Amino acid sequence: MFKMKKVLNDPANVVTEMLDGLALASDGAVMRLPGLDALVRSEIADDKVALLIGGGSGHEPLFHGLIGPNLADGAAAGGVFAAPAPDLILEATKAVHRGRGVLYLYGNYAGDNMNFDIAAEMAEDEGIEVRTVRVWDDVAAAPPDRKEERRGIAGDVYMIKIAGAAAAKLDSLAAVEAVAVKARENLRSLGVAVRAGSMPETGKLTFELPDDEIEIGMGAHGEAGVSRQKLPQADALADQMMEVLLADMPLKAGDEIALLFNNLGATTFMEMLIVNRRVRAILADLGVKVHKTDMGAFVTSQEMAGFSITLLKLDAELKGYFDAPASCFAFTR
Amino acid sequence: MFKMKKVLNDPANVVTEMLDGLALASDGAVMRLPGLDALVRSEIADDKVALLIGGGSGHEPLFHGLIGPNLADGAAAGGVFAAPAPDLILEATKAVHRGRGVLYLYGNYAGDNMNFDIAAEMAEDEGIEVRTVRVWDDVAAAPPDRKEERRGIAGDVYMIKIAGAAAAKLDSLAAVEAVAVKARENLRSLGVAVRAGSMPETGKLTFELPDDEIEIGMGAHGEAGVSRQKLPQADALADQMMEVLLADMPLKAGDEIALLFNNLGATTFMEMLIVNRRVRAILADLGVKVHKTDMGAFVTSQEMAGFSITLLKLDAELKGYFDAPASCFAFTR
Amino acid sequence: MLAVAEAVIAAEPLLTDADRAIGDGDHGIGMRRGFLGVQEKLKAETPETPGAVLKVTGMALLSKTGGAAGAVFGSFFRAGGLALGDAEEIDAEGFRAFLAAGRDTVMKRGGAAEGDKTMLDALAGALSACAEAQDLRGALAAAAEGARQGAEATKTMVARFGKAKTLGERAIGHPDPGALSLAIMLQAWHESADHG
Amino acid sequence: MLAVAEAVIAAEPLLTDADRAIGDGDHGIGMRRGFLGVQEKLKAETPETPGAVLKVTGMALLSKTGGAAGAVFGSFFRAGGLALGDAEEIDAEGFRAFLAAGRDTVMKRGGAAEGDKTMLDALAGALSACAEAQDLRGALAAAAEGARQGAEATKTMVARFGKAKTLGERAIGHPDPGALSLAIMLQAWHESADHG
Ligand SMILES: Nc1ncnc2c1ncn2[C@@H]1O[C@H](COP(=O)(O)OP(=O)(O)O)[C@@H](O)[C@H]1O
Ligand SMILES: Nc1ncnc2c1ncn2[C@@H]1O[C@H](COP(=O)(O)OP(=O)(O)O)[C@@H](O)[C@H]1O
Ligand SMILES: [Mg+2]
Ligand SMILES: [Mg+2]
Ligand SMILES: [Mg+2]
Ligand SMILES: [Mg+2]
Repeated sequence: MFKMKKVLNDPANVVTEMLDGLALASDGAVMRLPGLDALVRSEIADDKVALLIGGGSGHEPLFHGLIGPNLADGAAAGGVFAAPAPDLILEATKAVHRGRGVLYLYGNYAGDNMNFDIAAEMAEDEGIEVRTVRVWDDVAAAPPDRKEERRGIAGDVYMIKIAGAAAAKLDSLAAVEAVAVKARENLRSLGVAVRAGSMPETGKLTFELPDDEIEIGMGAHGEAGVSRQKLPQADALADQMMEVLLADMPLKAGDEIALLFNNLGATTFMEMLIVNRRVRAILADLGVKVHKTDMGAFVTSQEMAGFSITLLKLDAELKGYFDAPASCFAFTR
Repeated sequence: MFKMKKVLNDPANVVTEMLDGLALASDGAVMRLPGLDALVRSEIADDKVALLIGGGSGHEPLFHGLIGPNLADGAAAGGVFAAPAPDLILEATKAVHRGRGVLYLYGNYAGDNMNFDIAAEMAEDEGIEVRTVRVWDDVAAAPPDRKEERRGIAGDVYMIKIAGAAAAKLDSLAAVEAVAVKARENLRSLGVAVRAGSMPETGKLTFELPDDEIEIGMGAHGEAGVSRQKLPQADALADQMMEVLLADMPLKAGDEIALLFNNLGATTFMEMLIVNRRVRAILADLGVKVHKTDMGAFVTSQEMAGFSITLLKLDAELKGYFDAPASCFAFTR
Repeated sequence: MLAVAEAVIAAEPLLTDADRAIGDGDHGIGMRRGFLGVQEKLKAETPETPGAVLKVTGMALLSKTGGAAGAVFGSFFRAGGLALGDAEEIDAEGFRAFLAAGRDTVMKRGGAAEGDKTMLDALAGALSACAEAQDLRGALAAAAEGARQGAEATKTMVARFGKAKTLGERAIGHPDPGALSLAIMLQAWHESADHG
Repeated sequence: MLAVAEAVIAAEPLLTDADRAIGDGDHGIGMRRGFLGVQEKLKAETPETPGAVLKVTGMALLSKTGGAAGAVFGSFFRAGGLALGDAEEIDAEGFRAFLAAGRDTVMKRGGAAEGDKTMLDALAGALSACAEAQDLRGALAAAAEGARQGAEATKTMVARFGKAKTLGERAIGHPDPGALSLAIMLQAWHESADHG
């Protein structure tokens, strides 16, 4: 039986050890809640609206690598690919709360929804106001009229960037929530899977994909996408992906976007750059302006090969939050 | 015969298309020299000492992704894993030269050395002063008394960061060269190979490594390292790697370093973070202070799995250049 | 309950493989983590009444499992245990009340219903199979068999919740991992009641 | 020279595999790119003298091949061609002068010497084998055979330059890819001179 070769200690401790390594890599900016699989900023301003994110581990640098100024205040880390438990989320909630309420921002998966909802009820019982924004940017997961059934994928990064900047600036939880909801309405992603990643605990691959096929729209955990097909050329793939994205969120001349290429793990920059060349030709034809391009491994699925394209339509308000300086393990702006 | 699945167009055009995609992703900061496989900054200050880097392609985001303010002024890109040709380097030299001379900074490989040397002679013939600093940070490649036989690996990133900041600040080529040489003296790296990457043109793996073995010190192109062994636990591997590094550059209490974990391609953040946990314990025991930790895919070898640890010992002068703000495709500081 | 924990922990590879086929391959790992927590808690706390045992089980699952399964099975046992109040024993009636209360809570929490290819299908099979049972042993035997059939029936279903949702027709032929888990739990409970 | 280009281009997989064994697996790709450039340049420019043909070949290799091979073979042909001046024909003497001048330049450029497991070993084999030849045909035949043996002999050597350097003992048993390339070039030149 195939077992992925990986540099680990006891597979049962991967999450805890990884969080220790992450806190150390922050050189003081972030700390682990003692004994718990949660990270929080070492200094959180008084009176600020708090932003708490979280989800299953194994997608590093998401979520726990996105904590910092103008980003998240804390993150609750579940087991690999498993939503964090409610009591952990509750402890993280208490640790980041500064009297102005806490926004929960996370990917829209059954497990995360249920666990964060239970935690929110527990937090309300303790007098902490909580609001929730679920990220659902993956256009492959459901048709436009059932957006709330879509998964959260790479768009998490832009959502955290914008909600984090809003939470640092605005004084009310409702106002921060409104900004996040607006960002979500202007956000679309579509991914493509090339090779499977593996579960660190078992070394087993998370899905099967023939040696000469890819799957457009496959989720980060191997959830089925919109089309499995023979490996196409990069330009043809770019055309296909952009067609699906633009059908879901039409763009017109003069629109301005941020463009994110997210590497699921083992895809090369070379491949994504070659795809970017075509994507930019398509956008240029439409007269769409690209305000900023981000490319890298932000939301991974272990050593899975594949990538996604995310489009975020910007207006003046969103652009302000998008451009706000920020620094965390995953990136600096 | 195994062929790596990759999203490309015509494999013969990978470098050119990749550079186009990179220039586009810079949103105006960087441009391609018309018809040539070289990128340069769109705006280079008059009278500045120029920094030109380069080497084989396929290691993205190195080199061509490290062009920007306080970084390189331009980069000449060879074919995949092949040094750029002299006439290309010469054209890039002319494009970045602003009257104060050009520093060539690149990894110490036979091919790069010969091609850049030929270009330097051609440039001198045209009246452009050139100095050369070759990066040789890989302690696995030769013993300490034959440092000039060592390869340049992830340390390229720190060298470019420091030389780039020095070239933006100092007025003489010799002074910039001296800073780069000083940085090189304080720089050591050691890598470990876990799985092979592939040549984009052929899809063939660059080396063979049994399913349960790793190789400490293997080069980014599969060059042999210091020890091939069964997959150890993360902590044992960290101990072994740090022992080799610290034997080569002893550190004592009070020393301050920058610490770089470079992903060769398909290694997960989870693995590197778990290794970091142990590395920090070792450094803490020694009383060594970590000024900054960087972790990510900076010098890759396509989808090769493996990573390296780089230590850069800082003094006040180097720290100033190290901390200078910078932005490029690969990172922002 | 300790026997149930043993059985679920032992079934880890089977559950993980089922989740690999139509989910993300972590179901066995999560259930194992959760029931190791249950074992620890029950050994430390030794609750007195059946309701209390089930409640402690639910709390441990909720806090240790994570994922959809943690919320689902945690809520299930916790709410089901609460429904038993502080009765000293469970009879057939009590057992049915436990299953029904658990089902209602899971449905409320996750929004799924029978036929959506979740553990609720095994639960529905269990509930209807034990409707006529007179005593606990009979109810357990019937429920275990009903859950098995309910889990089997999920093979023919298209998932509407959880990570298998977008698989659509492709999920057909594969059983739901959570439904398998429930069937294993009830089977282990039934066997330990028969033998102990 | 066009025949040489054909032969090297056709040998791409063989050269790449040799480089995969002890280098980075790109030698065939680079040589192919370089000699495609040579073909193009020679068709466009049609230089008149043998020296000019070799010089153009060197320039094309230098600018198109990249890698160590581009600098090495580019310098080799360019310097070797220069050594022929504007002679109308090459004789055995001229051929030896070409090889010797190329060798000197490569040694100066890269710092390697005979025995370091590079193309210089094939070159040394070629030079000593054709030392006594009286005419170009004889010199080419002897040099081709000498280069083949020289390349063969690199199997027993430990590399001191290029990417195979750190392989140490492990490189033993594998021929040097650049040495193979030179042998293929001289063999093709010899055959085309015999048949054309
Ligand atoms: N909304 C829901 N209602 C009831 N059961 C659910 C729901 N969502 C998921 N489940 C159950 O949880 C199981 C998946 O558990 P697990 O793999 O541990 O979590 P995850 O889906 O987060 O990886 C499914 O097989 C299904 O039985
Ligand atoms: N210093 C040198 N002197 C002579 N030949 C050399 C030298 N370094 C490398 N070579 C030749 O170049 C060949 C490798 O070429 P190639 O694979 O194209 O370049 P790279 O090593 O840059 O990948 C070697 O097999 C060797 O024959
Ligand atoms: Mg999961
Ligand atoms: Mg090479
Ligand atoms: Mg699962
Ligand atoms: Mg090579």
